[in-house]
Amino acid sequence: MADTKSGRFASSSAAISPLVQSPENLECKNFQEYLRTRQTPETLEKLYNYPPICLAVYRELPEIARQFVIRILFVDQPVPQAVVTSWGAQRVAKEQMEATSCLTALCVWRVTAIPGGLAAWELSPTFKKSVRQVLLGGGKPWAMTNTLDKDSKPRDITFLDSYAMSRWRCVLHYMVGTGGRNGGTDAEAISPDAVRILLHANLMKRDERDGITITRQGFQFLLLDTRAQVWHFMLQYLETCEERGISLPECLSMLFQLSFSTLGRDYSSEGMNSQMLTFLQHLREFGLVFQRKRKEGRFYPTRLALNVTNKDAAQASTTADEERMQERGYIVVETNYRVYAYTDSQLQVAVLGLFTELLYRFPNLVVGVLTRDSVRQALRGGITAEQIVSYLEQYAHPNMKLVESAIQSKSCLPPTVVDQIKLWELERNRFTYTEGVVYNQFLSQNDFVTLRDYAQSINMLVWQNERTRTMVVQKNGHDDVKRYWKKYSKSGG
Amino acid sequence: MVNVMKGVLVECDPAMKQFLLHLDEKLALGRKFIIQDLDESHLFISTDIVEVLQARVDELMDRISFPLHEKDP
Amino acid sequence: MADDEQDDQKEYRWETGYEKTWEAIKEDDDGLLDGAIAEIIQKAKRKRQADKTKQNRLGMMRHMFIVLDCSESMSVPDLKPTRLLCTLKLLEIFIEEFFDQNPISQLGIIALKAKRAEKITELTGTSRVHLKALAGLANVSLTSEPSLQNGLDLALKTLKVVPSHASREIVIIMGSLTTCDPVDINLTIDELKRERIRCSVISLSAEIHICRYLTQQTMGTFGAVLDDAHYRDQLLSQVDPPPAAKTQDNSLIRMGFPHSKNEVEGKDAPLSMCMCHIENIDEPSELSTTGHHCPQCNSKYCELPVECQCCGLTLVSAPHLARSYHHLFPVPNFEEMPYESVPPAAPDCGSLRKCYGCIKVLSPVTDKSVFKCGYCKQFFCIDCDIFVHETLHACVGCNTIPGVAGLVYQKQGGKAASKAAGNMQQQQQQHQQQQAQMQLPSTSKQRSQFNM
Amino acid sequence: MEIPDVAASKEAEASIDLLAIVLDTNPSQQIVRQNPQNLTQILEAVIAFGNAHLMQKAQNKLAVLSCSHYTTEFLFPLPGRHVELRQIDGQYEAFSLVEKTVKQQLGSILMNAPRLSAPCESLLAGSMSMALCYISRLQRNVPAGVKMHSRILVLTGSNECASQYMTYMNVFFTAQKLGIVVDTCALDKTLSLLQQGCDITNGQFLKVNQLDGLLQYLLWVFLPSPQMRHKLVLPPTPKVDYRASCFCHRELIDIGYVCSVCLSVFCKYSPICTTCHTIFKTPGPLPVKPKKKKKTDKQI
Repeated sequence: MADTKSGRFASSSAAISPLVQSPENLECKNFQEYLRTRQTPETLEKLYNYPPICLAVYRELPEIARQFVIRILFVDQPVPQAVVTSWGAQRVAKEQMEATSCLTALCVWRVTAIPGGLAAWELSPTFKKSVRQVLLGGGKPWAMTNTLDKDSKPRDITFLDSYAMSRWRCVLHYMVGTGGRNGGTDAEAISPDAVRILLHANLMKRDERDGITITRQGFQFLLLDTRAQVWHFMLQYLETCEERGISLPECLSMLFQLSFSTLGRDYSSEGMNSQMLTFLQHLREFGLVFQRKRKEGRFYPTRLALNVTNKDAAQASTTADEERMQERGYIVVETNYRVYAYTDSQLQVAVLGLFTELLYRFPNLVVGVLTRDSVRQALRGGITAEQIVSYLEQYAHPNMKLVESAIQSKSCLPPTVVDQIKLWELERNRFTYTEGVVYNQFLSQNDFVTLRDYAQSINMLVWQNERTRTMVVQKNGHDDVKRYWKKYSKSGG
Repeated sequence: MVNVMKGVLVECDPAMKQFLLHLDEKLALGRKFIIQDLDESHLFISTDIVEVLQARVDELMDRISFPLHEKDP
Repeated sequence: MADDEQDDQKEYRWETGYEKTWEAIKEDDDGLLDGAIAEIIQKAKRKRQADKTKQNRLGMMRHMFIVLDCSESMSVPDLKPTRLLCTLKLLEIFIEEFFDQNPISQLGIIALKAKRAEKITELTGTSRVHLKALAGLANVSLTSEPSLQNGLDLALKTLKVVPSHASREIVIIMGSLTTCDPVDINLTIDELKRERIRCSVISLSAEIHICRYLTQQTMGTFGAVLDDAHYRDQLLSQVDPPPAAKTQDNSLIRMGFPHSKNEVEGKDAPLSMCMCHIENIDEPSELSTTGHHCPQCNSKYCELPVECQCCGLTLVSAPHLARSYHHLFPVPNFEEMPYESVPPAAPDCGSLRKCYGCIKVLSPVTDKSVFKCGYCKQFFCIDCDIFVHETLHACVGCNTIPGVAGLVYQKQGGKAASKAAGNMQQQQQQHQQQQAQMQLPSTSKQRSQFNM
Repeated sequence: MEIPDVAASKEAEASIDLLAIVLDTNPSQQIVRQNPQNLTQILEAVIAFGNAHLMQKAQNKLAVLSCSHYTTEFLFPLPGRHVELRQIDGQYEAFSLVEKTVKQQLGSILMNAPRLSAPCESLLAGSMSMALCYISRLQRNVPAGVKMHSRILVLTGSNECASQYMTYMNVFFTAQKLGIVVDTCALDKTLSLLQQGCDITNGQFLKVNQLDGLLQYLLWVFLPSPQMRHKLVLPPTPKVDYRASCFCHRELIDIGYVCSVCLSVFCKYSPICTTCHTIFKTPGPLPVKPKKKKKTDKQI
């Protein structure tokens, strides 16, 4: 929109009125970002001693990186970098660069020099040993797999699913504040540990008047799909577990091992140290693991635990009961913006209430309508149009999927509704305000150019126009520019 | 000497900018608030007018958007 | 005209008995509906499968003209979105399928526009040209009436010179109820009959007597379309080669098998331009080393099968011929058997009943009936049965159990089959240089080493 | 060009890759008769390769078929067979399940193999058709919105059984139609038919000369899924000779005569087709083709 010569550079904005300041949102990190930001090379090295973690890290790598790793997995001496770059085709050099940098960032491989003085890649020994173990065997068995006798009362998968969802929904209910009070079916309140994690993740905040209430990020958290919620929640848990004295690598390795287990099989918890047992109890409370009695030496991982790593598998899994677990789609959105939700769960009604105006409430049906005000109210609450649409798509009723497939539209919602929600969002921020200072009426062209280049170098320049010799600099960058200008005008004369 | 002024840079599509110019001319917000007109999608306005302006624009938005469905009784 | 009524079988829907369709859907014993519905689906699949009776002599080389009515009646929206657009969509599928099933045949398109006939594409063997022409037809102006006779004459003029061994066909897609012809159309029909050109008509509206008469005279098929699914079936039924007319004389066709002999010397082939793109302006041919060279005049073509423009020789590759063999040796229909007749597998792997092809665990509810191949005595589920007969054209059991394999081809293919098989034997010898001698690992010692 | 790549790679992450390995376990193969240990070595490499494929993505699927001289059977997965599995070492549970089932099943196949009286060919085309049936079933039951890419890898050291030429061709055309890639790893003999198959379905053909590097060959050439093979530098596909050979003298010909009824190929003109006994009209002067734009209508 800006004409060619002038353009906006720095985008960050710091301003006085909240309107001007963009609300910070819930940011979910995937496993790779988590490793890069949270872990230092030393801790990564410690993590790679555990085969389950290495397998999870391997599966998170980009496609080309996986090929490189598996190719040099069985090669003992370092491989010259020139050879590795020759493996990738020319036109995907950029993607190959990303893969190489990702591998270095995660310390999966490192640079060494081979006798000829050539730079070469070498897999980190612990990573290589662990991955070989995972693939071909050898080394000691994983923590929880000692032999177990037949379970007297075996649990089938449907029971595990319903157990897992009821526990998890109980956490969500607590967030929405509807769980405990009206004594719904899953009335047990959640343990203080869980509350502490919610506070730590600032999904909820504690203030004197009405106790613990949900924050803006809390709302956005509710709109995520179950898998993303569990993952984000567990990341927050891992951060708090250091203070509780539970060693992070063991926790992470246990979590990933659960996600690689087979559903419906029982595993033994003997031989686990006390920290791990407390971790197991927490998992039991969140619904990732099922244990009949606290002291029992046997537990069953649930689908929530399995979905921790294979996030794509969650959608791609072919089992029909996967659908049942995530409460079969229950929302029907019609072209007249009416929303019919076949549900009776407090939680889903509360979530729907965030962005629709609820009209009628029947025993098994809730009717709401998407109006401009209801959606704007959600947008003001920091929820983006994209989140609303993805929530409606994710829980869309199966018949919605059948009908829509005829016109092969990307989403199974009526396109008019999707576009309207996005328009309402665009309508809100037709303006972007940036607090700044304008400089104009420069005496000479090169005065303008030097000052502009300086402002750009410290990337405080927000907008400039060569022809009218006008430029705008951010407020907090103003005094550096002024100081530079004084120095420049004194020396330049 | 270089002229320096503090304020808020507003970036918007040209149509909206015309609306702001119109508000400025008609003194609809009580006084002139545009410090400088930079280009057809940027304006430099005084800082304190931001809330009033946003409210006025929201009100415009409400006026031009019709209710998509009549709420039955 | 009165004589036509007798040989009309009961074809009009309103004449057939009053079908009580609601009775077809009965709840099966434990009140489940899906069991009954699965049964209905199976019956439909079976019926389509049984129609494919075994033909023995087929006209492999086919020259077909599609005569497309572009009159005003084609803008009627009873077929969504309009008749013409629906037809173009289905024609795209038809052309792909036609060239897939009959690689060495040729197709041309004629449009009946405002009382005149216009040839949209010449008789060519590659589908790309037709698909582009169809895209162009989408926005043709649909006015006034079609002239059936002009269309037939135009097609007749081209098909007359086609060599007699190839089967000649015209498929007419008729949208309007009327046709205005300059002269008496019966003259054209008689000439078509004399030339043994097979005409089939697909009418999008009602049945038109002249079309019915035309198809009867030239042994073609006539079909009035009910909805687009039915329309698609009618169109795709034209894909299978028609039984060759007895009087159609057959002859040896001279064909070239392009072979990149220059690679043999190891150095790169000379840069050359390909003939097929030489004239068309929008895709000019580029200099390249790869391509198929005509053995007779060495002109280069990028795609096969094609007719060499310089020497008129049809260029084709071995797989193209092999692709049509399955019309000659269709897989014999499997025998429908009840679920219980499948022998359960060995007890150590759960004594389950499995389909031999896709090892799907058969359950009494969904796989009510299973299918047994007459020769290899193996059992298949319904999906594998359809897959084998419609796409794979080879029975899995007969091709994996050694003794049986030879049996199938010998039995119904007669000498032709074993000859074709024997010939392929030699073709392999050509490719392999060394002829390894085989000894017999008969001692039990050797076998004992194999187990892990 | 950036956005489609990102979308493509993201959606490629969510797709399922199915690999079906057809392993030729025919004891009368030259390579096995020479030294039976080779079969064990090949089996180890195939199991490691299958597990490496499963390791790439959580939702990848694997199938292993054994094509021996008297039967073709699935080695993995075995529905119904309950394998009691306790983790004995660091290997991931699913991988040791694959290893154990494949070895147990192959052991039982080789144990009750009937005595080999004469050397008989392995019916590879039949095994590939069985793999196709299995793949088409899985492709039918893929949940909506999820894409599945599948490929077949054939490992064999024996000659191609020429009597199955028709089945080979049908298998290749079906694979091409369903978008299934056929890869071939020739351990000993040159396999021209399978080479044509790889060319038709644009798969990889590789002839392995030393057997001990087999796993490394497999990981380098056959592990990347067909969608990402354009991103890696892989051995170029050799030029495939598609010429037909005539029925009467069995040698490859450039120009031949094809009977219009049964499409059998002859190198010289003969009045009767030896296959379907149809009598041909003697080739009188063929009617002249209408004058095309620049085409000379020279016709013998």
